[in-house]
Amino acid sequence: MLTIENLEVSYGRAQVLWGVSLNINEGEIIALVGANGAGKTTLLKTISGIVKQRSGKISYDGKPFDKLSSRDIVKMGIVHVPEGRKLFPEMSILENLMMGAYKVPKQEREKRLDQVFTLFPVLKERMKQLAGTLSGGEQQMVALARGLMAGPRLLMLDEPSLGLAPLVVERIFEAVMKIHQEGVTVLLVEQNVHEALELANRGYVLENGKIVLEGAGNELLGNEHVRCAYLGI
Amino acid sequence: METLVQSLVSGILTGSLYAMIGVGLTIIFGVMRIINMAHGDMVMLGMYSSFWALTLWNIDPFVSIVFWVPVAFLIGMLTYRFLLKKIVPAGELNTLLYTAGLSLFVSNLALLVWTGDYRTIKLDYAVMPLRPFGIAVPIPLAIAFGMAILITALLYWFLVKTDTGRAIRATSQEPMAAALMGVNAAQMEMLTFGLGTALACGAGVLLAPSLYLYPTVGEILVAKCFVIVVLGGLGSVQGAIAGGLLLGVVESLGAVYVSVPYKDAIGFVIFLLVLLFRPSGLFGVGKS
Amino acid sequence: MKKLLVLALFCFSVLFLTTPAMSYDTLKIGAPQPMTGSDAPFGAKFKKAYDLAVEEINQAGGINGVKIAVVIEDHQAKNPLAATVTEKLINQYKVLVLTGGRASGQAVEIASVAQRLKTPYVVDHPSADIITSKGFEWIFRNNPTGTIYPQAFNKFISETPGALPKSAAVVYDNTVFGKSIANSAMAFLKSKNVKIVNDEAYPVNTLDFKPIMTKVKANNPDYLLMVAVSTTDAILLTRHAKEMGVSPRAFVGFGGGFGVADFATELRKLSDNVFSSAAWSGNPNDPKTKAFYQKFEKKYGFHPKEHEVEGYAIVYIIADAMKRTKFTGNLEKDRDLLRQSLLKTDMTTVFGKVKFGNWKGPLGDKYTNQNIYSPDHSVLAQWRDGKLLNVYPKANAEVKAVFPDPSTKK
Amino acid sequence: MALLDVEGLTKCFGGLKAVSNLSFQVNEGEILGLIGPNGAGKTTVFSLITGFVPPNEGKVLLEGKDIVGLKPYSIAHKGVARTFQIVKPFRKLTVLENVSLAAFLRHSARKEAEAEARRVLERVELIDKAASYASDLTLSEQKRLEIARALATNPKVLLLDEPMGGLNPTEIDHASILVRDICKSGVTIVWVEHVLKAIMNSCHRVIVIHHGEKIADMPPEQIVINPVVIEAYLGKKANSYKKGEPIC
Amino acid sequence: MKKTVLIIIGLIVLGIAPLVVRSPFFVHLMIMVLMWTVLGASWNILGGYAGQVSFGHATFLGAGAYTTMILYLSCGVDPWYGIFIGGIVAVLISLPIGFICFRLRGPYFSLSTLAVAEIVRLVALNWESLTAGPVGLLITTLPQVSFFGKAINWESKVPFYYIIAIITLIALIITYIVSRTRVGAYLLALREDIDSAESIGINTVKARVVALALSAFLAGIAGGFYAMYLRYVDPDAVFSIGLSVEMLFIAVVGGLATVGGPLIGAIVLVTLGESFREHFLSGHLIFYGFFMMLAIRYMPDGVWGRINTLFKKLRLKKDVNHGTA
Repeated sequence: MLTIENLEVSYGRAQVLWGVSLNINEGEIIALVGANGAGKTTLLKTISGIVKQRSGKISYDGKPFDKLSSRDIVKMGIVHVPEGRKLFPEMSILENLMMGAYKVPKQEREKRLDQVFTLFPVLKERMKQLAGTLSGGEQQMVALARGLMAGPRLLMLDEPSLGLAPLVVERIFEAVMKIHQEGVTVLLVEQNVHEALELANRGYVLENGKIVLEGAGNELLGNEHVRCAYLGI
Repeated sequence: METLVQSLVSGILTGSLYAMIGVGLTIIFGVMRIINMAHGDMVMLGMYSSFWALTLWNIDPFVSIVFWVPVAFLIGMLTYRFLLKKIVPAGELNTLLYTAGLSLFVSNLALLVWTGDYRTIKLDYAVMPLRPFGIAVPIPLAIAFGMAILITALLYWFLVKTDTGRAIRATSQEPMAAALMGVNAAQMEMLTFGLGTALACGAGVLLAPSLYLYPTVGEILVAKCFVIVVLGGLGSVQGAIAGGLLLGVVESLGAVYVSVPYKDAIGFVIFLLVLLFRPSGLFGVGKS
Repeated sequence: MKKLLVLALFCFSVLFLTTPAMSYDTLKIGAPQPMTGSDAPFGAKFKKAYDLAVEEINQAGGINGVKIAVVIEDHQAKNPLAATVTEKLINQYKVLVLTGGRASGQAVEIASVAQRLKTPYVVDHPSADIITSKGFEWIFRNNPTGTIYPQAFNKFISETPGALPKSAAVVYDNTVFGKSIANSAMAFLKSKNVKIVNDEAYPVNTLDFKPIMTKVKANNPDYLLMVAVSTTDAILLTRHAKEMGVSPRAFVGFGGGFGVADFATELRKLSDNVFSSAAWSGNPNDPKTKAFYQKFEKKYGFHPKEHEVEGYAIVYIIADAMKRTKFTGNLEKDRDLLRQSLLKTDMTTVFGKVKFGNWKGPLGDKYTNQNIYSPDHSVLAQWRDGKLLNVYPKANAEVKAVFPDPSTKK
Repeated sequence: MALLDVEGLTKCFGGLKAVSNLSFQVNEGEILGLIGPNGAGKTTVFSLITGFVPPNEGKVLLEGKDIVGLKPYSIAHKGVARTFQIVKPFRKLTVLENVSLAAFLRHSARKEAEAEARRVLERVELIDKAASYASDLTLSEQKRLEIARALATNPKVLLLDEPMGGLNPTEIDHASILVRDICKSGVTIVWVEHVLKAIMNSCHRVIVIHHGEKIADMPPEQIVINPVVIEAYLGKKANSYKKGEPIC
Repeated sequence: MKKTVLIIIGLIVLGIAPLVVRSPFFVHLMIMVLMWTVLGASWNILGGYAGQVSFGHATFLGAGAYTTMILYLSCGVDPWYGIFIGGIVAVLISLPIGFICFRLRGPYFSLSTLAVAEIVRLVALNWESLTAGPVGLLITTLPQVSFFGKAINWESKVPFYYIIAIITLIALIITYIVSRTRVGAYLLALREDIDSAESIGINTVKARVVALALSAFLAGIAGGFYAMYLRYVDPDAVFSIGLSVEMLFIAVVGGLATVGGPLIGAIVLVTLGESFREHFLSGHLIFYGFFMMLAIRYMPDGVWGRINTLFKKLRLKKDVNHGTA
């Protein structure tokens, strides 16, 4: 579904990604793990068109899309839920969700909203509340829901568990599983390596801007290198 | 008592127009982080548009506003596209200085073209004010008040209810996320600058029959604008509306009960106090 | 970068090249005026008036055969620039004499420079008392000072039975002009034991007088005195006073704004019965004035007002002094000779009689070379159906004053 | 007596406890590693020690004297220097100017300050770039500039906030050597890092914080087999999953 | 080496200029250029070096001008002490202003200086017992001062020229010292990044106050000179926002945070002003506005900064050529 070949990205003079290649098949959950500053967020930003690559090729369903703007990329169904949630704090939950469906034709929005509300019933109850007043876990739910409103085929989640209590993290991952069961392909960037890899079909390990390892989730979990990358011996 | 009510009424009437100007400035700041020193000159252009429509084509200002607002909207978008777009990323201080230059340019161009003559607008139906309950309400200001409320309400509706309006607010609150939702930030910025300019010009058109106009009138107005938006919290639309009304009332009451010569100083003192002790504005949600 | 250097060089060369050579082919009068900035319309008015007078004088043979010319320099209503252009006129253009200035701040600066550089400066319009009350012997003034403006009004209330106000509200702009007039009027009223219920100085460019008038209304004054340096302030003051329902026995305006045609065309019936106590109010029946009005309207297509009259008159006053001067060709000497001639001026212009002398003003200022007839020029007039008619002093009266104001009967 | 003694440090942002009752000691001459997952509060600890953020509770003793409440600049005077995770060079100044500025703290004459700056630049191998603008450096060079600037204040304690973030492995090795070298020259170092490999190879002792609390304080070789640490890093099920198996 | 020669030549030119240029008008223009240079330099210390863009610098000029005037008129204090005291009063006034405005950063600081300046102007306009209000203060004669036994002729421009030339030199030297020493370096650090500056031991509050005080002192002295040279001050002339904007314009066009920038800016402002006025009569302010926009868009370092970079490039080129040859 999504293929990345030899991607190189730099901010000014500092190169962040060095020849990254990966591919995602329809219906998979892919975990992308790696230490802070390894380039995970940059990779997502490049896919969603916020950052332009210096070289390399990204193609979606076999079609290259390096010339496309982030608007068209959203329209094609690649949706990026950013790190730190980045909700619109002075808008209500409903408005946040409507923003998620910005590129979706009006007639389809109601249907989407219903779907999202069945997945997160709690949001329906509080849809008039300002997003800035929600707790961290609730905000993450809204962020996920907002992402879903765009009708993604590929949902990219950047650190959805960041700064959340363990119990809440579990609920978030449950939600991710549910979303996946609805038929959405998921690219998950996580620090919470264990949960992420357990959930994932496959995983990639990114280190200093390079993919150093890839494999099935369980396989990676047992891999010594993963521990090395994280505990650094 | 009558004096108090009278000054409140005058204050609110003028304040509604201040609010309209302030809303324009505040949305521009919210989306682009531009402190637009040329905003007052947009009001000035609006006043002249109003004047010329009446003088040359005999169109009443309260009619001509219908086409001046869209024209101003277009001009605003073009200004953004050709003059400001490249300078916005250079940071708040550079844009501040740049728009100060723009202001100098526009007001002096107006001086050259229209001369510095003070002009006033004569409306046949507006010689004497209405006097409900013994309170004087000047007709042009009353009409302007109504239209300002209508336009501000329309804008509010636009920002809250439409996709594009939401996108503008989203961009001002969280530009990165808005881009991820598929919002074209550059387009929103252009649109916002257009809207801000249209509001300023519109307010100018409405103000013209009540005040007099000359090319550097913007200098006085822009200072008031800053007081208004800082009172309300930079970037907040509701805040600017409240700030505008508040400034109108404070000026009116201040002139009556405190001191005429220091009338303008009162506004500035409040401005400083708010900046120091409640930088998010009196009505701001309070992002730290 | 190169372009910039070239530009800079160009600027310098322009400065040096345009230095005019001294000659008496023409007798030059320098006039610093605001030609740009918000005061620019006034500069334009004076320029037209000067041009007309110069044209007439030159057609009539000039000054003993030598043509005169007025050299205008723009001071943008900025004081340091006023000093700069005065220096330029005196040192570069080698003018014999100066006039103009427009606003008091710049005029003081011009006077200060002229006094130092020993060049006569004949003031045509600026009214700050300070200009002729500092003992500057090189400075002359034809027009009245600010404190003289209320003279006709003062006479009217003290001489007409029952006209003395019980109380008065005074609203004036916070400039030299407004302040001088208001202080002078208030000093006189206080001397007559009239209570001043409002003493309100408003900042120039006040866009909204309604709050002030609300305050005034609460005190219910017997007279409302308004001072405005600009026409628009005069119009807005009157409009807002009437809108707010201030109802004194008389509305009295001071300053040029209350005496121009725009005042009536803008205010229509709101202007009715408003008094204008002005430094000068042309008598349209005077043949000289009439001729000037016609000539001016023919040339420029609009009716001249106070400023044009002042500008036109001043050129004639200077020309008269020049005619009486035997120039030697030595600039410094000639300037002093011209000053001597100006001291002996005794003539009548469209503005009225003029003779410079040293005397004491209404607030005790010691004037030097101030037109001794200026208090006589002061006229009280009243608006009737869009026309401004003289009502006081009786000698100049065209009609009888309508008083108290019928529109505000309580 | 420990050189730097942190006692019961607590800081709340809104309702969230970013640092909670944290105590640790830094001994003279050691390299102390400070690790923990994202958002654990490591940078906040640095900001609390250096006075950028006031703590709600707790003490920071430098050579026995409490420095809580002092402004950042006077803490710098007392000999605590820090670097920033997101580099903050003076962009429009040259590298030499950047470092001389810091050297002015101990040398009032420009010449001396510049000489000192050159010495420091020599040490961090940036001397070739002395005349370049800071904004023209690569990330790795900017990180080194950050260290150089802190070093030029001639500190007793140097707080390094992720000096390796975004560097490639060769650069990391290089930087590790530099850090050890600085330590050898007599500067005590507290080091926040995500690249654990570097920490493990260089630190004498490592403190792990999670949700603002200290969960471990031990030598690096013990850290990597500590179940609490592994849980914090790899997720809570990691231990049960791989129980009994050695790592690496 | 070359620099010293250039500076000496500059000083000689500055010294003999009024003797060579006979026209008093040109001497007057040079005086104006130098006065604006001091004002630009004053603004530059705070706005250029320390990066605190002020819209209210006229406050300090006005304070200096009024102090000198009032001291002379009511206490008979010799203006040449008055000018100095004017500078000190400006510093005293700057302290509470700094206390208020320095709590704010970036554009908020700028807006607050604008507000403070307006308040000060209104106070000066209405505090009649002190300032004579809108009427303003005028002096007609300056006191007798002898210089090496000879009475100075105040009606000539030359003594004023030398006074302002000395003040300008002081301003430029202060700027130079600021740019070369710890203080200046600290100000630059402040402009670039306040956190970093604090972290390397810079007391940023103190540094900003020092910058403001220096800046106010220079503006105050220039104000004192203004009062004595032009002999008339009124609130709208010396406290106007327009004046503050002109100072800013000089510094921005000349080059922020450069020693010579304000001189270039002042030359540009005064000569462009003069020639535009001559050739276009009206509308030259349009060019100012336009020039300001161009400067910020294309020459953010100003004319002087641009020249500097060009020279640097040239030198680099030379070095490169030298290296390969």
